[in-house]
Amino acid sequence: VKKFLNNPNDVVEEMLDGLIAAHKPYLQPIGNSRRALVARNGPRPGKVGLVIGGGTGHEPCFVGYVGKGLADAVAIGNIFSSPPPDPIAKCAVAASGGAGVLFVYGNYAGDVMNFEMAAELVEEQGIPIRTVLTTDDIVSSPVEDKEGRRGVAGNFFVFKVAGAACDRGMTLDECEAVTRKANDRTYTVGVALESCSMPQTRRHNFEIGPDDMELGMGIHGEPGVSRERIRTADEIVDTIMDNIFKEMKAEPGDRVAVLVNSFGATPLMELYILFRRVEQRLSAKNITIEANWVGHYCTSLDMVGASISILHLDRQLTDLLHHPCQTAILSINAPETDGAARG
Amino acid sequence: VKKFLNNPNDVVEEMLDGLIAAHKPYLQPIGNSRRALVARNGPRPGKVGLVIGGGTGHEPCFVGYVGKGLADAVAIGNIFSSPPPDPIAKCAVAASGGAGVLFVYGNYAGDVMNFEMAAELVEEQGIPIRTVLTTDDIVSSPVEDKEGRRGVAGNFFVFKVAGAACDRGMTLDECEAVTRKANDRTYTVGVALESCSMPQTRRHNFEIGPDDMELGMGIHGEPGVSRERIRTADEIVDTIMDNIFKEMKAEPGDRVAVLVNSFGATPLMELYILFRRVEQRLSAKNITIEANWVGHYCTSLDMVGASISILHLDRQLTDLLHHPCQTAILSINAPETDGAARG
Amino acid sequence: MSETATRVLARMFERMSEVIETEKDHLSELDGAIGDGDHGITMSIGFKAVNAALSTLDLDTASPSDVLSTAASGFLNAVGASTGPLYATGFRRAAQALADRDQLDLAACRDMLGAISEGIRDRGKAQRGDKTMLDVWLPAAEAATAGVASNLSKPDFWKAVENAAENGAAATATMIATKGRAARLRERSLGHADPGAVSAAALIKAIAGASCTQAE
Amino acid sequence: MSETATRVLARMFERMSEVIETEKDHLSELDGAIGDGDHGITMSIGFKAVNAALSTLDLDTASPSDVLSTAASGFLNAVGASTGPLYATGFRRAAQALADRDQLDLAACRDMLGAISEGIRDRGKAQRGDKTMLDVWLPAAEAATAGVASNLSKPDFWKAVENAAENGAAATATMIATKGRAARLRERSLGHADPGAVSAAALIKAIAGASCTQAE
Ligand SMILES: Nc1ncnc2c1ncn2[C@@H]1O[C@H](COP(=O)(O)OP(=O)(O)O)[C@@H](O)[C@H]1O
Ligand SMILES: Nc1ncnc2c1ncn2[C@@H]1O[C@H](COP(=O)(O)OP(=O)(O)O)[C@@H](O)[C@H]1O
Ligand SMILES: [Mg+2]
Ligand SMILES: [Mg+2]
Ligand SMILES: [Mg+2]
Ligand SMILES: [Mg+2]
Repeated sequence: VKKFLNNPNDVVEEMLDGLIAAHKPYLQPIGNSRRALVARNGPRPGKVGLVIGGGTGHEPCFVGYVGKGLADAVAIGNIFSSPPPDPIAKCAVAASGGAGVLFVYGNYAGDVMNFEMAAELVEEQGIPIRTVLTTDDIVSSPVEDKEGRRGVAGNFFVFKVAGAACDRGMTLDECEAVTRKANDRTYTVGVALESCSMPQTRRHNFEIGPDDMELGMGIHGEPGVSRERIRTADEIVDTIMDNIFKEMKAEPGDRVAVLVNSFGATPLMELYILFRRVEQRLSAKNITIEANWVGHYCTSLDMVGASISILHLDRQLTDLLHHPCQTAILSINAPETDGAARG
Repeated sequence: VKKFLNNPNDVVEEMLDGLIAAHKPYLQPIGNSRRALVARNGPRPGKVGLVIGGGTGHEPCFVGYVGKGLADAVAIGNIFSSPPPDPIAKCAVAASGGAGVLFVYGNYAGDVMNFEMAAELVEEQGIPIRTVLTTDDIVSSPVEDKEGRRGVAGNFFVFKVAGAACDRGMTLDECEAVTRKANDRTYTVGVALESCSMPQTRRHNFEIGPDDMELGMGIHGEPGVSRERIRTADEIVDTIMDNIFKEMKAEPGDRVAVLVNSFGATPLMELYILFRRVEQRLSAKNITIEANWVGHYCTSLDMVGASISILHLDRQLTDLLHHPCQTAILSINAPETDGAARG
Repeated sequence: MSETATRVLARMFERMSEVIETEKDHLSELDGAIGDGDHGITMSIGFKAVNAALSTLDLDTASPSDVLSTAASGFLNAVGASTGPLYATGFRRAAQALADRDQLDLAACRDMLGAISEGIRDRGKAQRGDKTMLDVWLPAAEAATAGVASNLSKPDFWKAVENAAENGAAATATMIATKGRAARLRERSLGHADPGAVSAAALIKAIAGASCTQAE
Repeated sequence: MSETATRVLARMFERMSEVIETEKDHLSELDGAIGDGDHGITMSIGFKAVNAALSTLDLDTASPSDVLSTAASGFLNAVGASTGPLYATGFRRAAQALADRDQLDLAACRDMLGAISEGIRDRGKAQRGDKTMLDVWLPAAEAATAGVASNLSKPDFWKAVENAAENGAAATATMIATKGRAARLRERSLGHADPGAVSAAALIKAIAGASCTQAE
């Protein structure tokens, strides 16, 4: 697998050079740590701070979601690796406005251990920390073990709601509660056609046969839940939506937000074909799409594949979804922007 | 090559289903033609209309650039094929506000013939048409044959400037002149690591050897200008920037806009590594980056590769670059937005 | 009773579509080497659309000219691309050339081939040797003119036209493209036959076939 | 003169880094099959960082405990991931266990192995049979305890510890993962050895090697 690379061991540092330069209007390093970035217009006194983070290789996750109205700081790990406690703790301190700090990140053993260690360090400094683990990958564990599920692209919705709640000046308790609700009502299923390859190995992490696809694929190139024969786009979406409908208790007239996300190498043309069917399936149930995003929002290096995430809205979530935000990747109802770079 | 597809022959129609549904807030079909879309807040009396268009397979080009402050209408062809005259003519009529219509599209034999036939049809109806062909691919022809060059991802800047000029209420003459200037000052070079594959064939259009890359790659999967051994990211950017510096007469203190664009399958991580070096090369010459975009802006299906475009700004171009716009893909200084979908 | 010229032309377009279906993958492959890989797909969509449009014509009342102008719009509206304007202009010019004619004799065929090639030339502003479909249509039209002048029999006439077309297509492999996408490849286009030229030769073969099997 | 315990431990970490470099690709491949393919890379970054941190220590004045706690922070800050907190906690616990000790006799080694495995267990909350590195560290620590109790010679002691580690690593192939990324694969993780267990066995081999070649 060919890639644009210099020394593969420098890939994260070099990416951060480029990214920090490109997104200067939105974020800046905390002190001299490039693994902990803070929003330029994020933290402010009295506001709950929102800290997100995780490994790299998911761009624009997580850095793309840092800015006014969204996350206040992001901790950045190596490729597919949780950041260590130190940058997470730096983020928490930088994000703190005296009203506590909310951690939102995907439910992975590594992230949990590192964020917990960071939380211990920061709480010793008198900053209260709450944590919401994202667990939107509904095929990664049966419903009885909902808390054991992975967090994948549906992160996007959970971050958005959390960021809006914090920006509205809600209390730490309220922020935690509504973020937890957003996570509970977010449903994602992913499908990979080809696995990704790490810059260091430039080989596929594992092989998916020429006529096969991997259902329930994780966003770290880890194998999915089942290997199946590849089917048509409509059949794939039907499988995904059937899985989602099994859990989402949506009534006719309900509203949802939709994210059709590329895992990296799948182009927009195919995402639109998937979205077409998602829209058909929802409207057949008389469910309205309040807002949608189609593109590259949470990737796995150069993986070929896509995921579909649905956020089942209620009045409060709808309201928070439309709350203004302005980051390198996401700009919603942004009242004033600087007009410069967006990535 | 595996893809999310139903019947490959329906791929454009199905994509349009998805795309029109996803981007409802920004655009709508003209009459019952889905190959001619008009911006919801675009055309208005007294304003020069801006019509863009081309083949599909370049998503988010060209539909992503239709909306308030940018293009008024877009004509959509088959994959890598110019649209026929009929939808182009429909776009021109829909975009017309009585002040004339500007066509801006890439310099390809097919597009030229179809847009010219459309222009003839529409001029018969008393709508004056001016045309600016984009020719930013500087390696596609020597400088003596500048007009013979292809238009590639640098389209992005030319569209942006043209859309702003039209939205400012400039005359058809003025709009044409400044758009031409933007094109003259836009420089793009692309590099492909792997060729793309059509939905109908699902084979690479041609093979690039395992240790090779294609310099000067076109955005239709057509071969580039030379086959070379693959080099490091920095060396590749250096080759590209050296080519650009040869033509761009920038002085220390000048300002530019930068676009680092994925051809489809190359992920953001690698684009940031490329951007890092672009920024280094520019700042070594004391050239300031006024604004930058890093992502998927003009693709070639699932091609692995990237292009770098530089717009050499002057006062007028800087001003027009920052003029507000609001489309499915690009939102700059947008004063009011509807908060719904962006793609 | 002799088959009407209108029906011969309609059958001709059917044959053209058939031969394109057969050659489709090969044409896309040729276009992949020096173009954007869609030529077979574009031609296939185009000629299917032509036949769809023709199927709505009443062949009992339509003139030969009607067939050609219907084909022109059908092709153009379905494909755009480079080939759309080129063939649409060619077929439209042929419709004009056959206006008032209801016989498809060899002189009419000569005029039709001449009109198509002129239409393509005028629209695309290419010349012989530019490595395009014109390197097939021009020599084919010339062979038709020569064939009528020297009173060739129908089979010999078409043999000469087909030969000229095939030689023209083969010759494109030795040319450096100066028009169309392949022009940017410069010397790298050498050694590859031009896809538009190869499809043109196939179309001419289909035209010859349809005309030769004309019931008289 | 006998090599100080501090120097033995520093050399032990050098050896650990070496063995990880050798096994790096293999470990990533194992992780590719049931995890995210980065285990070799993570361990390599981690142990290089440990040795970089240790190179700033003055080994003449540092205690064995200092070596272990320096290794803990160096590892953690460089990698994060799952292994960062696990090994950092293990090494930190070992640093506590070796506080006030300046001899690395077999009892000290037993305590070190025991502390590492308890640290990993406490941090990761996994149990034996969960198909993790713990399936190597726990039996290795037990073998060390048994070895000291039955007064094994140094070579026999380390042979027993290494064997326990290797058997533990091999046994993970027959387990269904319930912790870490592989847990989501459920039955599909069967037949694949756990990468963290395989690297743990390699690390224990390096520890044994460093300890056995200790000059006395
Ligand atoms: N100006 C022109 N005049 C005549 N033929 C041309 C011209 N430009 C291109 N062609 C023909 O068109 C063919 C390519 O057709 P096609 O692949 O269908 O269109 P596109 O280039 O738009 O993808 C070329 O092989 C060449 O024969
Ligand atoms: N809770 C846990 N307790 C003990 N070991 C664990 C636990 N979770 C994961 N591991 C170990 O970590 C290894 C994976 O390490 P690595 O690939 O470096 O981290 P990551 O899973 O973050 O990519 C697994 O093979 C397993 O042995
Ligand atoms: Mg990992
Ligand atoms: Mg084409
Ligand atoms: Mg073509
Ligand atoms: Mg791993």
